[in-house]
Amino acid sequence: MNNFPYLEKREWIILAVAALVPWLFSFSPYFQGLLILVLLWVVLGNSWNLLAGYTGQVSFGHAAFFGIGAYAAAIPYHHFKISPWWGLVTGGLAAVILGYLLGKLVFRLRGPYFALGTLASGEILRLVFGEEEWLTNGHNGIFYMTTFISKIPYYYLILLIAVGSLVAVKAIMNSKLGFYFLSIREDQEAAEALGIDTVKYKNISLAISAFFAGISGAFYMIYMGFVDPEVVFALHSISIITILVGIIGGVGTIWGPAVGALIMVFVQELFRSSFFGLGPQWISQMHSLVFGALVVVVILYLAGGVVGDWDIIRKKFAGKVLKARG
Amino acid sequence: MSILKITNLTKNFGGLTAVNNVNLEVKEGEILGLIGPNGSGKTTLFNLINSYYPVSAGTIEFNKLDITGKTTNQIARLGIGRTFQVVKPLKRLSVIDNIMAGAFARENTFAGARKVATEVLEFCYLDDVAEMKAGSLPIAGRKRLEIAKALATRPSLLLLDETAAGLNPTELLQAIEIIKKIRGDLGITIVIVEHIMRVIMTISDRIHAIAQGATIAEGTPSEVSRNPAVIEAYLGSDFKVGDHIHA
Amino acid sequence: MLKVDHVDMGYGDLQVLWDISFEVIPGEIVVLVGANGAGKSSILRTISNIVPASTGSIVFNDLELTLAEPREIIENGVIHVPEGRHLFNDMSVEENLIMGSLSNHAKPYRKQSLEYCYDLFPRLRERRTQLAGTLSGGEQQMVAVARGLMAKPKILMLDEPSLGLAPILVQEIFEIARAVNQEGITILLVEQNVRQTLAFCHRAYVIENGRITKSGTGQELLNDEYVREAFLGI
Amino acid sequence: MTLIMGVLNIINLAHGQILMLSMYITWTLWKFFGIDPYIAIFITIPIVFIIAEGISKYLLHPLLGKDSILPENQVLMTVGIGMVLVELARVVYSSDYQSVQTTYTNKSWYLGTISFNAPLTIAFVISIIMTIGLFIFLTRTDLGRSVRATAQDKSAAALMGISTGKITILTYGLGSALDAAAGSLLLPVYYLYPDVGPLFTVKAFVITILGGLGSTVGAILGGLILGLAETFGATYISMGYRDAVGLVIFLLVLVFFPSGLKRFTRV
Repeated sequence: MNNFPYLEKREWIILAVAALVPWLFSFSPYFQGLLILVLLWVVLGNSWNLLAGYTGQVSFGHAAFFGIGAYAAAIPYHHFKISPWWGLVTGGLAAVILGYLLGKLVFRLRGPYFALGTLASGEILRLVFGEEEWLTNGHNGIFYMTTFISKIPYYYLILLIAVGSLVAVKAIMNSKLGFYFLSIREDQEAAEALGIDTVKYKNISLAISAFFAGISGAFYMIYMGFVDPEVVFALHSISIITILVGIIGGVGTIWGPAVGALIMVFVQELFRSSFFGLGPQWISQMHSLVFGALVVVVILYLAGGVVGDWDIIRKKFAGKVLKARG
Repeated sequence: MSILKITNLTKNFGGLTAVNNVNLEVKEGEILGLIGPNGSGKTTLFNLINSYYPVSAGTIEFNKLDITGKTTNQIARLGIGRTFQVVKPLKRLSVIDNIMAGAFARENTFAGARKVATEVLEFCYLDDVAEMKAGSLPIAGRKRLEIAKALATRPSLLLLDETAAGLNPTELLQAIEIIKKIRGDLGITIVIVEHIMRVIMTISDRIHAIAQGATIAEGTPSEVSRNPAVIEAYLGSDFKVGDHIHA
Repeated sequence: MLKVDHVDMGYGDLQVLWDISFEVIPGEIVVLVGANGAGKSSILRTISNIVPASTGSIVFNDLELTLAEPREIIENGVIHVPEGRHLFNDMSVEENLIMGSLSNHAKPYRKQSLEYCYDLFPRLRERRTQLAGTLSGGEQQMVAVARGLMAKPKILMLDEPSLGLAPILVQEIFEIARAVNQEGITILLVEQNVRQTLAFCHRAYVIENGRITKSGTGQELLNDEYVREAFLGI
Repeated sequence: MTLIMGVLNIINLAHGQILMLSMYITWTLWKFFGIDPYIAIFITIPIVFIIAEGISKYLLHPLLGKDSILPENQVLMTVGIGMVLVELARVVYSSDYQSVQTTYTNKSWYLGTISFNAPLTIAFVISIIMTIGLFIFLTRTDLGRSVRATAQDKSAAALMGISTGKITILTYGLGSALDAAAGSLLLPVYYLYPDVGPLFTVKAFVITILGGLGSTVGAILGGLILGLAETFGATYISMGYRDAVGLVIFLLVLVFFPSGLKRFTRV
């Protein structure tokens, strides 16, 4: 483990490229939109990865925090016309509070049962937010006229959040907190014997994780100008995809979620656009199918994800190149 | 002065009494050997001391403080370290990171924990495998790592559960040396469970023997090994089964 | 009948058994004694090929066990009663016994074997419908032994049947082992209860740290100073 | 479901998707070959059984020995499998709603003044028969006993000469085959579309946890309780909370009574 909690040179370069990219593609709001989507998934993936990848608590209900963040931005606006931009603060806080309450319940469960417990919690919230119309406007959702027409401000905002989450995770993982999270993941009993209050630190991990998921939810509201419980609390398109992003990229690695997010959006768009219009039309239906298949393959052959098992991948390719050369 | 005092300790699992009214006192600075045949409740006793299992009856005092009912992590932070019979390395972490995870019990900074870990690493002869993943250590290394992790929490009392099992003769000597150093150089009191009799008889100041969860003898190694109750517990009672079949 | 020849075995990088060689002759009771963790159970696990031997051979009546499927080993009458009983706790006593007779070799005799076991352990007949998990320790051990007998063993390997039992029950279990042996079933027993087992076995081997350090008849070892030392460290 | 979770100790998040798959198979048989859904059971079950055996053998079982950071690897795998199944269905059958119209779809019969929907009644009767069949299989045959033995103590089962690997793979197939039967039975009543699965996955979880893992009789009781609770929830709270009731019960049982109703039913 590196004892320098700040960004390395390589990471500064990536950041610089990321900062320039929207100008390079200023002609294409579509492409900018994709990049924003990637970064949104980076934040969610990071959030999930801290709790699941580093602390070993596999959440199947991350949409709960995403959704509560989105609604923390939307509800004050809906009722009192308070700007949703405050959601960037309140969204994170609301998610932390929700995390604290849920933690009391689901941390009694271990392993797969924890996964099921979080899944059920997320689903219950989705139903509640759909039903309680007086508060949430139910399934009609809440609209908001977005502040900027250009996508560039949103891009920088989400870039900032994504980098913030990356730096935060990196700093945490090089501190006492990080060591404690990893100890809990590896062996809760051993961790207890080392003087680690596993309940307390699991809650801290959940709180930080929820915080970033909540902020990303609030960002979603500001950027899209619309929330609907079926979208922001979605089991499949939020909770599950978050997990898959983490798995493909590499569970328990700093850059895993970022790489996973990139791959996920890339694959989906590649197929959705029928290879940017070059392929046959029918292929556009297969974007999720291909992604699902990718997940199956990764779990089967690359348990550490693309980042975690990078060495294996590199060796395989190197081997092939050598063979090709004879 | 006694550092650990166990009074009338009992543990029931359903109908089974695993620990039955045990009284035990550990003096500061001594090495106390805890012996008993397989399944006699030694590990259960450890698990009660560090609150892995809730106590059914009785009290445990550490440095005059009643620790019965405290949580495992509280007890660890009070200064009772322990190792596990089935070692529990943090597998995907490097050896030094394993030890650091323990060191953070008393240190808050990365540098501080690193320093403690480096010292412990040398103390337990693990410095040449510091960057190795704990899961890929050979058994002797894993047993030493188990001690190292516990030492890093800077305990004043160390509970060692079968740290010598599965070691070859050379490794065994090294393990004995480390245990002696822990008491000699660091002044840490030790309670040790061990099945290899030669180890425990040479290393302990006093021996406490239990069978079927209850105390059967206590005293110096030579006293205990001559005790008829101990001999019966270890070698079984005298020949009673039917008639002789050799004749 | 059973010949273990220069067997080494390990779990991953941890070598547990070193150069183990011994033999069991038909009709014998042979005991492997040794302290906890010495590798006695591992020897039995290697014989039933639950863990593979890394080198050496184990031959039972011409069958090379290190190359045989666990199922094949059972079909040939090599039956292992594990340490800690390992009953199917949510099944009745009778179902547990039936589970012992799954092999083609034992299945046709299922009814007969059941009767035989119930005669041997009348207490189990009374509790045939009770869930195994609710029995007392001694009764559970009886079920474990009976389940082994249901497989029509030629050689029955018992792993620490006395574990955690009160002395009176230990004696009962040993009596039964002897009765079974007198019916012509060879017995390979793993025990740390040295005195009692040495007294009633034919031959014994002392296991220390994964190696055989001593062998002889029960009587010889019973009077041996070395054995006392190994167990008490005097 | 209860079978898979009890024996394999994995959470099968593809359960609803396999149900969806079997509904499509049944639907195809009805649409193109004119086979009645209830008769199609006999074709659907073997097909799904074979598919599930394949999934289990080549996708789930290999994960057992693998070292991975997350122990929930198999669960995550079922998520991936479920996703592939849904998308395959979408590609092949499109997202449109399908349904089967049989002569008896809207038939009802009366007991006094209470009306009973005919297809549901048939489904109920067949499920009861199948559950009894399963019960007999598990308690009276060697193979069934081996399945239970494997669930209770894998290492002891291996000592009995049971090939626990084969049994685990078989169990997944068996659980899925029952799932397939349910799919065929439900087809005359439910609309069919690729995303129908998760609804059933969730229900199956609730029932399984409620009944106690690995408990077949518990599952029936669990199903009854869920049905009643949902109806009461819908009547007394609001229609929209129908599904939430199940989930809340699920969470509470999971947290406070992890053994479910198994204590009372034994098998």
